[in-house]
Amino acid sequence: MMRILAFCCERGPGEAIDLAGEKRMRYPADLTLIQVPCAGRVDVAHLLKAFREGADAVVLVGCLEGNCHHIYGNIEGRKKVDRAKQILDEVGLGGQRLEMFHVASNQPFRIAELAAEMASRVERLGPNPLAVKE
Amino acid sequence: MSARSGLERTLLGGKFAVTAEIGPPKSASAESVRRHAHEMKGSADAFNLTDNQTAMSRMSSIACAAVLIQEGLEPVVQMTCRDRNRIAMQSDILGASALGVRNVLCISGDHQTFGNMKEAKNVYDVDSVQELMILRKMRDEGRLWSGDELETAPELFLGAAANPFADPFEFRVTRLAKKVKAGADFIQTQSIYDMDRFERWMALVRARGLHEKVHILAGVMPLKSHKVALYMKNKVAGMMVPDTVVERLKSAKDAKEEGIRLCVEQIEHLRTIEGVKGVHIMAMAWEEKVPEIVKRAGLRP
Amino acid sequence: MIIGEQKRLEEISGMLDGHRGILIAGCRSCVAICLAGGEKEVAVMAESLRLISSLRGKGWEIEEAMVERQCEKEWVAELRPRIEGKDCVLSLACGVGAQTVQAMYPRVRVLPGLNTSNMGAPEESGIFVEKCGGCGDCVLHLTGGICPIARCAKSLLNGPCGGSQGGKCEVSPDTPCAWEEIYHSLESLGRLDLLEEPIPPKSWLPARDGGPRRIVRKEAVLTEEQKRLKGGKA
Amino acid sequence: MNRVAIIGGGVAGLSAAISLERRGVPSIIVEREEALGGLCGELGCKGVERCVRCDVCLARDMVAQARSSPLIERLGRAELRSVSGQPGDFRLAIRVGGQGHRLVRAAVIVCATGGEPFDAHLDKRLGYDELADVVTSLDLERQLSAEGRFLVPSTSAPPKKVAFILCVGSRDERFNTSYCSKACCKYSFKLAQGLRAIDPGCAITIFFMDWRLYDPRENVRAWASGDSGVRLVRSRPAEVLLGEDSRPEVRFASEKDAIVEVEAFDAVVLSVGLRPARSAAELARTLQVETDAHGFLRSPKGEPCASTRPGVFLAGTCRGPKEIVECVKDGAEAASKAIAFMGGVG
Amino acid sequence: MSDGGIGVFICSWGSGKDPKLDMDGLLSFASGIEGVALVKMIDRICSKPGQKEMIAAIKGSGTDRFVVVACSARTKRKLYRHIATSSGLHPLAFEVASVREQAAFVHEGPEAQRKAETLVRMAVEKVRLWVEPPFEEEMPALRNVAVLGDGLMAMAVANEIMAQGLTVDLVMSGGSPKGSPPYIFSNQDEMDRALRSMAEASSDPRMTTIKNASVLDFQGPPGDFGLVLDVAGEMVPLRCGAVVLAPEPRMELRTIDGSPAPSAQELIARGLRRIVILPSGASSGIGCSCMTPRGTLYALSLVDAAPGIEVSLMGREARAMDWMEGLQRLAQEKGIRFFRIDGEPKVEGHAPTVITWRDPLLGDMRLQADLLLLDTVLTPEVQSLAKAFDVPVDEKGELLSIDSRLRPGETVRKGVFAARFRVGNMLYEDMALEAGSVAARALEMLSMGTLEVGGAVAEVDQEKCSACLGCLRVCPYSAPMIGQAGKAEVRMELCQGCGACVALCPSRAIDIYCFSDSQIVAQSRAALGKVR
Repeated sequence: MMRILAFCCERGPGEAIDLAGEKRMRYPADLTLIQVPCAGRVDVAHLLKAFREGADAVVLVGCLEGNCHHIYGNIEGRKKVDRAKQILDEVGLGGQRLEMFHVASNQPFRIAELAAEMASRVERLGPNPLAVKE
Repeated sequence: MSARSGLERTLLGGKFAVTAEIGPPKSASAESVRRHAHEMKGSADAFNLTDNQTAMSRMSSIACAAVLIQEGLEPVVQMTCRDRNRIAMQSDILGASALGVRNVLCISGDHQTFGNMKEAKNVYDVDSVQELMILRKMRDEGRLWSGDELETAPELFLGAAANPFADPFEFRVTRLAKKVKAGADFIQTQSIYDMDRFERWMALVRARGLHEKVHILAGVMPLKSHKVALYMKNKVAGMMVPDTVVERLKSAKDAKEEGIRLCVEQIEHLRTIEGVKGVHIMAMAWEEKVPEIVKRAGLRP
Repeated sequence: MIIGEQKRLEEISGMLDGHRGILIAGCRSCVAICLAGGEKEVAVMAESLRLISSLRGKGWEIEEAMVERQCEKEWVAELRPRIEGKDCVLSLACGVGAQTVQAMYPRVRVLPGLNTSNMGAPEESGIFVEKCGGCGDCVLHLTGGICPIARCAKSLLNGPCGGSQGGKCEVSPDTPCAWEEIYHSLESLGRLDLLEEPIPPKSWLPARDGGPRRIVRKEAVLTEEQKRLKGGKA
Repeated sequence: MNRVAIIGGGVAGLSAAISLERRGVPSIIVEREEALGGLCGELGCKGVERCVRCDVCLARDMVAQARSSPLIERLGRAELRSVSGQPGDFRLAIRVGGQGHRLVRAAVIVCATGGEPFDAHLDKRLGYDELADVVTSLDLERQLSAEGRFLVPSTSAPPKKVAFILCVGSRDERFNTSYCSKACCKYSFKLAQGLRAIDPGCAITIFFMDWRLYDPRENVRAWASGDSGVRLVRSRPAEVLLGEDSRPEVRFASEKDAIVEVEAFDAVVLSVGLRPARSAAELARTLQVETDAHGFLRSPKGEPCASTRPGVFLAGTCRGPKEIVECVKDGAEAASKAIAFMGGVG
Repeated sequence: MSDGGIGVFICSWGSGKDPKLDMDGLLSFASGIEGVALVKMIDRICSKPGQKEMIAAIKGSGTDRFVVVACSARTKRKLYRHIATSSGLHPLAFEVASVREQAAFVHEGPEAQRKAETLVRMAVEKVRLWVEPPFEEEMPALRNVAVLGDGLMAMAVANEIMAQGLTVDLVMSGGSPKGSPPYIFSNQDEMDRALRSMAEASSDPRMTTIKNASVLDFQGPPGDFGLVLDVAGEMVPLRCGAVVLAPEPRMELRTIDGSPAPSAQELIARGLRRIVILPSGASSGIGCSCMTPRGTLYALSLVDAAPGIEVSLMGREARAMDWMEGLQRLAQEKGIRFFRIDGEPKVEGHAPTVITWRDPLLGDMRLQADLLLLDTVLTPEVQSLAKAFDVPVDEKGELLSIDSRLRPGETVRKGVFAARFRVGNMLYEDMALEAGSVAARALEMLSMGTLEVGGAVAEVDQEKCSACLGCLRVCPYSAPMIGQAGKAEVRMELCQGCGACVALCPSRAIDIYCFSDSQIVAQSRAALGKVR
């Protein structure tokens, strides 16, 4: 069973998740969503700690750029993801396991898309080596 | 291995080498250098030319070397890390070897606060060990430190300094080993007065077999008077002058004569120490006495 | 921390000639700690300059002001009401502070009251010693945690030089020889092996020699769009 | 009972309800469809990573706010049958889905029933009936809303060449729509940006008469000149026919030398304008308000959102075609006027 | 941490209809979690009886926080706050596990059940670390609004606010504004009526007008702002609950050398017959913007007054609104000619002025004019307003309020609202609508008399703060400031809880209530099955 952790802004993407539920849009259960006030709330430490806790892939879901309910939280989030990717590459886990997606409140299909995209990446990259060791 | 310089040929031949020191003048004319050259010709295998000693501007070591070559003597160019960065260092070496210089002594150089222009900016881009690495690369690989190829590589007989009297004593031999690893071919030590300490140092050197990897020349300096001895003891860092030496000069009637006799005695003793391949006579501002010392010490036929 | 010391009064009063409205601006961070530019030092400087002014009839009107950290634009901006009407500011902050004030108030002459010296630490009360040369490429792991670049007069990497004696540097008796300390530190760490291998020439590119340095932490830089959206003073 | 009855749960109605709720005034939304959001709720987001500011997601955000507020009662599948009482104490008879009638008392009525997109079938020459690959902007929006991408209906492959034809059913005497529908310049520009963002390989040609973008920051010319995949042709196409390779062909007078050109596209999008809702006339009678020459409910000159009858206010496209953001403003203004009518702050 | 233990309430409808979740399974799963003191299944929590049952259960159990396992949190958040307060708990002392939307509806059988359990576990772990945030209800909201602006827009905003029973301070930067309002009136009497309403308003007792004033200082929380105005050198304090910025451009038909457009009689008197009107758009020099009805109306007035006059209008787009569509045909019937230009026309000479340009269809064109009139825009001075109120300005010189997800009229600064003007194509009705909706935003904030402040906001631990000013620079709302102690403080009334400062703070001195670092980490561990 894959483990994909998503930090999800509760304004735009949070709405899209509920809409996906209302419209019965199936997505793999490996994706677990944690709601945060804004994509800018998540810092690099949270993203890296998730991998140490055994996540195979981590996703930060923010609103579209220019459409952030907190003015530019999503741009802040993008910067943290870029920094974390750099570290993951240096560490050897691979920055591919971390990605930022932009989802507007009326794009429920994007949740399934991002889940599928990350699931395919995990298949390609294999499970998180830390998780395997335990 | 063919000798790259006269000095090296002497050392390889097993003969007890002698090097002396000529202080470049504070003058634009080479007249005093030529005079010293004539006086000391034949009394030593090679002659060191200090590089702005005690951080005081004097004629450049390489220029004096050229003059010595014209006079038929073999120079040892001294190059400090205080005044040039690696770029200037390598270009000077290329120039010097073009002029016929084969011996180079790599030293860190005295800090500019010792000299007469304390407010100058020093360089210290590299230190003496790193200088050896750079010059060896130029000689052995024919490349600049950057890796660029040289049309003609310089032939160099690389020397380094060693000071058995500086602290920490037990590290000094390791530092010598480091210089050998970095490419030193011969060593000229600080002037020796405390013979026991030098012998203990040589014992450690022999213990690590360094005396076979590098030619060690023991440094001596004749003292004109007990005041000079006291100056050396107290003002010059890294110099040890036992009280007995000061006492001896003080009580002597003719201090200068006593200084020369002491120096000769030291040389004769140094010749008996295993691993000492030669002697380096530093008669700064007393160059004219070098032939006499060499003769009285029986170093020259 | 950044260590500085006050210029001599003579030099300062020389600089102040021809000025009337003078504001002495101190700083509450590094220079306060090294007793050069804190609030007390500003008061002492103010009193001394007022003495000079009355004794020599300079007619200076001297006011005192403090900045939390004089190298931050936000705090230097708070000086604006105090600077109105002054024709010069004597900054008792480090060089960075003086330059920040000058950049924010281009029409008021800013004079350096301190000679900013180095990055170091208090050895004991009142003695501040240089510890770091800011060379941009730290080698402490090779030297038992003692920086040869800053604390060896010749910044040797394969020291000590021939002049180190009695544990002191040839340059001055009260300057310990860094390499002597390095040797003893590595000795107690049991890592004298680190001194065996000659360290190759160091790259001075990241140091001051490579030109003025600029450090960028991308994840804290506001993009153009963010600046436009945020507006205001920041 | 200072409650406000809001007819229509589109963006304007929701905006009015939310504005009232923030000022402590309860409201009830009477919505004909099952879900709230109205026409704007059916549209799709056109951004991929960057928001193109089409404001469609405003509807989604407002639906969420309205559903989470206890002060806003929502009646789905409900239709207004009749209105009695007088301004300040209206009684609305509402038929709710299957459970028959319900009587609602309200001090004020805000009508936000919205308009209707122009039925492209009416304009025979543009081939909306026969050609599968000629779609209206609404069809395109629904595909974007459902899957976030657009596929050519006949081949269900991503299009490589798309044409937009503006002012379909607007500024057109033949259909008594001589007015400008205001919104289609903006939403066509956004749709074009959306398609370019989704697939940079898809070239876009826009046939237009005048660019009437009301937000000064929307500069379509700058965008077009900066994007090689976009071509603006100032010409109103005469007709769209079926080409030999069964792709729609647009016949238009080219700008340069005014001769008729024919160009084939993978898909043609008709930017339909806005018309008064079919039920507008009947609604006007029910609410006893007047309509304007084109059939929209009329606001007296200089008093936006007021209607010709006190106590009844209008918001959104029911009183004339407008962009989404303007509908949001309409909602807020109608709520303000409603509260003013009910005697100051709620 | 929770001393009274955590209550877990499972709503029977949370399971969703077709792919049923085993709610009893969830019940037993929840009761097995350490720290959970009470587990209860309730039938339809959102129903009246459901709520009563839950409130009673909370009061009875002494738990001080609870988890609701039900449908989407978004639609029921206010309901759960109401339940929390009625049970004597803090309004935010709960967490919701949306098992219906995020498990039952989107996953298949066993996977849905496992996801539901994970969601419950995450909610419990998060609420376990919940800390009571500061929640001051009673921030005052003064029922007075300061409106800044000289023209019609500011007056219209003032009227709307007064119509709602609040008082207004109208702050005008100048005396009487130059040029004419930029809006397009359908006819003369509409313009007169607008100017008349301006005159009436200024005499209204609920409004005080302050002329020649500029803003020196702007402090205080939303709902209780303190302004300091510089009125002709004198410092005037002003207190208000909200600020509306309504700068207004002025439009003017001018000749090239800047003098205002002459009247019809003057034209005849000076024998100027061929008139060309070019909307220059730019406030100075020759530009080429859109043909607005303003030019058409002026041309019609000239032709009506002096039939001999020949008027041509040039511009890039034919801009017309609603009723104005027919205006152009009317103008053409009266002999007024319209030329569409792409790009800049070339203008040389004086009386006659020769205008040359390239027409996409007709090729190179030349037009001689006795008089060229430029429809120029005098954009208002916006920079000083933006600086004073810390509000961004966009390239068009308008106070930015639309770019991000702010509602029309709102700006980044809470309590500061901005009316947006559209140069050259704003009908008077559009302006009235803009004014009304901006006023509505201000009223929404002030009309409740008090402002809800606090909740999931950031707070600084003064000990750990190293005063690096990072939070000041990253916060879009400029909520953090440097207090007396030289340390950062977050002004609770401005903080919107986005957390950008928390993610940046190098000293980890700031944390946010209800989304603290430890809570996020606890949720991640629970989500990844790392919690026993």
